[in-house]
Amino acid sequence: MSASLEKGINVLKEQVDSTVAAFFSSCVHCGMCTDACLFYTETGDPSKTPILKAEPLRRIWKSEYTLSGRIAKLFGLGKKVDEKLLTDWETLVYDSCTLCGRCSMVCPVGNDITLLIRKTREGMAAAGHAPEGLIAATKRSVTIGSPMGVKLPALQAQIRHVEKDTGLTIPVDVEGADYMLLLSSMEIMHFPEFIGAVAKIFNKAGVTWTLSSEAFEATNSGIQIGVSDIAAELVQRTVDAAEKLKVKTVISPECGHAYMAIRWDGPNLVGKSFNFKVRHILEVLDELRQQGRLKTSSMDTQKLTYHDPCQISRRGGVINEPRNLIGMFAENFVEMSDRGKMNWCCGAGGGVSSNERADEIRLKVFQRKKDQLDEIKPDAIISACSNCRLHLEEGLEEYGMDIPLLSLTEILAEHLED
Amino acid sequence: MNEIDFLNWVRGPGFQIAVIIFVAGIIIRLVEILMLGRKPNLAEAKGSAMRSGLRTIFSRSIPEKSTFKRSTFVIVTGFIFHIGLLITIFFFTPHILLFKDVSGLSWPALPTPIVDAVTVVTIIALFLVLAHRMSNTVLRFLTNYEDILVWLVTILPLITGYFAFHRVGATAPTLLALHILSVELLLVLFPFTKLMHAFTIVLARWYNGAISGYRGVQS
Amino acid sequence: MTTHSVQFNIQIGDDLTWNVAPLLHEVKHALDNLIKNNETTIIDLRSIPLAPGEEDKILNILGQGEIKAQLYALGQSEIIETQYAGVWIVSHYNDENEIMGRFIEITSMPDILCSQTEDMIEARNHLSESLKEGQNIHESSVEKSA
Amino acid sequence: MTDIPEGKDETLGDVLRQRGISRRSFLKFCATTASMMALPPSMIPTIAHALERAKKPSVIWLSFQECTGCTESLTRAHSVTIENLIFDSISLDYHHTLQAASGHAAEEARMAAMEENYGKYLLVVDGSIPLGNPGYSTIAGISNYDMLMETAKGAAAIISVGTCAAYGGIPHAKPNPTGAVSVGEIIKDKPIINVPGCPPIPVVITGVLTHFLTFGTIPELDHIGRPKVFYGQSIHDRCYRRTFYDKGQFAETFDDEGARKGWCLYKLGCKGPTTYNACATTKWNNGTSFPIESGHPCLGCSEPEFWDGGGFYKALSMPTEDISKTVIYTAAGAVAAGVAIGAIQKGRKNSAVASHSKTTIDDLEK
Repeated sequence: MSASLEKGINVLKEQVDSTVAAFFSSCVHCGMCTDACLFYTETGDPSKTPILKAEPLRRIWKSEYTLSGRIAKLFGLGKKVDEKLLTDWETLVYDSCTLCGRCSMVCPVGNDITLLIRKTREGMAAAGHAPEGLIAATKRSVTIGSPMGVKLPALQAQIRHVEKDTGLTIPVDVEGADYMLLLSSMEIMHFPEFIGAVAKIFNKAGVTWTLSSEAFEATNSGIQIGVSDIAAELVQRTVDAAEKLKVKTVISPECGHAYMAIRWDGPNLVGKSFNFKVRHILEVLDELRQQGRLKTSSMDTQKLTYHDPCQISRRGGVINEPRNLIGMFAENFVEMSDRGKMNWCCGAGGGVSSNERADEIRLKVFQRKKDQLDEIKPDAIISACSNCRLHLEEGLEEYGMDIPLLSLTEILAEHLED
Repeated sequence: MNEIDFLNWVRGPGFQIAVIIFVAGIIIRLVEILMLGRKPNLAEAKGSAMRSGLRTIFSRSIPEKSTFKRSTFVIVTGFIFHIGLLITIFFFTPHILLFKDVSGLSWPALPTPIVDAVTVVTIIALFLVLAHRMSNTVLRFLTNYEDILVWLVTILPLITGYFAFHRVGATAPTLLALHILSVELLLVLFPFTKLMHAFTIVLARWYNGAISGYRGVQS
Repeated sequence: MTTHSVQFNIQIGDDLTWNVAPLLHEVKHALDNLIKNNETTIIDLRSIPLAPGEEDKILNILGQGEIKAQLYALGQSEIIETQYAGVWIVSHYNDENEIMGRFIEITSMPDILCSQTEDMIEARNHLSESLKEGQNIHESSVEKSA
Repeated sequence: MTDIPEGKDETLGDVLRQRGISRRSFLKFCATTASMMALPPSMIPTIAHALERAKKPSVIWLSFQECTGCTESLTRAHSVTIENLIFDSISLDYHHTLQAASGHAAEEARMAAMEENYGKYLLVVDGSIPLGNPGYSTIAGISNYDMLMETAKGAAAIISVGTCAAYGGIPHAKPNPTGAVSVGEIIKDKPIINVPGCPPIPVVITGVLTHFLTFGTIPELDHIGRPKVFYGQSIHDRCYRRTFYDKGQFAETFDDEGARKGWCLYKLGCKGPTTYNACATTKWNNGTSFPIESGHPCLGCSEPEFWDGGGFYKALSMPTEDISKTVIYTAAGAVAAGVAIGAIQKGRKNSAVASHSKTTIDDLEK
């Protein structure tokens, strides 16, 4: 059944639960979420108000799940969800929101606005109102196995390079390993050093790990576009591979929404709890650190700061781990003014980077990050999400700033004692 | 209908009707929300949803520093008028008598001059809130008729109460009756407008805190 | 210190005196006005909300001066000059000795003390009639003067 | 009293002088009258001047559904008082309770007075008029309604004495079995002065008559027909316990410390804040005290419907109905209704979930 308004409306109806109802019932139009959204702070456009982005879902909730809305509907009153609304809202929901979750942290009545927008995307996508770029990426994810079209041979080629560079073996399809590492296409294509860094660290720590040739892709376009059916299909691939290899823990790589997809949404998408654990690479590394299995030998004297990827810190719960790890090698670590759970998004998360239509605004709102960086003027920026990393690099270039971007895993590997 | 008839009506049937709509409306809406239910979270928890949910119910009242800096006016005026409403509604002797009559519970009142002063401050704060709403681009964009209506029915009991206490502008029974009527208007509209946040805020904050807390983040 | 035969209200306490001082100030201003412009002021004590005991307080403060006159007309009336010359307390009672009205008059002489023209005319007529008839002239000496 | 053979054109001044009342007494009377009517003392000479020349009016007093409390209030004093003087000076041509005549003679007196003073007499009414059934209250076989209509026709003005005549009073209280109404609800084409109170303060009744005599007009009235001079301010505004209200010091019971200290009686149901009358300043029993001064909350007897105000001991801020019961029943009903509505809505969601058609990559475009 192809996308249609009816289908979208039905999906929106499916999205409403007690949280949605409680959130919409509580909004007082105070505007504080607006001040918390970089798409407003950097554009000054009030239509970017986070809670308004969930308007299609709100109308469905109001007309279907409230007595007053139901009565209004009987009299032909109340606002309807129609093609025009969805067309008007498409750019708000997909181009002007990275699902960063900052609004959900400031809302005085406690609305998880991000959740509402995320659910709105489900209806938008089902109604055929998803952006071209995201549709294409999703199609590649399902058909090829990766949003960027990376196939196994490409990975194998990169593995060979890494093995050559590091002299270490990259285990693939090793049954019974403790850890199964997922990778994002971006890491495979742009930052293959990451694979080498993990290999080096795990080797030092004596960890058994593996990649899966059947499910190496960590990213999940289904989450970004907002189609749970597809997201579930993609998660299922990882679950199957993990079960097949009988690993204890699946590791999400340095990618924000990949972590969200497999760690927090995954079991709920496939409808059952995993019989393996899911951890972010930073959680695994911090655990090794706690166990004393990681030792650094050199210190970094540069002025370093850490950019919290939204889905990993605020929406994911990995906030202290990166700081613990950075403490192992950084002498001159400075925090940005808003950090941890209150960080500002780079501007490219939530599928925005896959959506060419949003290129302009994504670079415009980068101004927020730039201002934050101008305050502390770091020598280098550490992050733990390759999407953030790519966009930060692009943004810094756009604004004529020359600050290198570092992967936390990679820089940690560099400082490990030999 | 003379003014005492009017007063007797608002104290009697009028109040009863308002309370029925208020109580029924609030309960139906809360049951309506809760019965929609929520799927259990199948992901392995990193923190306690319960503890975080409970904490957020309270902690969300205190804005985090950078948020305070960004939304200072909204937060300060919001605090003033909410606390003002709390004091004027719950700590004025005649109101406590009303609650005692309905619930049997009673608590000490604040001295009348203090409540009087708080009323003025609250009214001023509400006017500032409206002025800000009208002048700020974001808020003007966000504002709909309901927002104005809710503002009006919130400030009316304060203004009528102030006039009734100071007995200016009309005869005392009329002023008192208008005050009670304005409260009844508030009660009647309560379940069907954003005023409902006074009750659903507990749910919303709980859910937000629980969702975050489950992932190990205190929201 | 109290004035005699004045009915006092029950003294409850003296923490309610929010009208006493302003009233005394008013008396002072009235006295100024009497001296400068020869204008009389009458203050009706009933028109001012006073707590039990406050009226007594006012009367006590004003005290009793040199003159105390009693009037018998429709019950008793009592006209007292307070210790402040020109400030008079005029109290009217009915014949059950219940207070009917009490005034502070700031004047050189309360009107009600003066003989009234109508009464004087009546008195003269009455006297001349008595003289004409010639009766009782010898028994009683002339008691009323014109 | 029914027999006034001559002197219809006499002035009040003449009457007083005939009775040997000195000019000084008259001045005293005027001073206390001014005070009573809350007029400034500077008005005393004006009052004296006007009263001296005032013509004796004819007054007809009709009593309908009443308890005679108003007449009692007026005639309570058994010695010569200034009020009595005023009453002696007017010609009370007909008063059911006070007149010596009875039966036909009484009715004849009424008819005679009406005829003689047509268009000039004052009609005083106490008691309400039953409209439910004319037989509920009759005098000499004439229903109250008919008698009122007949007598009102030639009246210069009507004074409704007491809350019954002014606003329906106790007989009008729910469920109003006799269909009692006030004079004002029946008579629309005559000036009506309401002197409510249960009973009204006697000096207020005489004050109104005095005003009529002094100025030849009816006094300025408030929006419910009461003379402003007496009913212009509320009990609360003139109450000596007001400071306690303002400070928030209340007697909680009739025998607690607050009650002994004379604190505000608001919590004990005082209706002073919404009651307009002169009790707090004029006081009762020739200025002795008034209810609040003797420790009892004001009942609000000079206001319409005071008996239906939810109980004399219920504070004004309390609802008059049993709200706690309302809340319990409503809550129980609402939970049931909420569950039913919630179930319907949950069903709507379940059917949306059931009709979910899986979205595949081929479905992303229209």
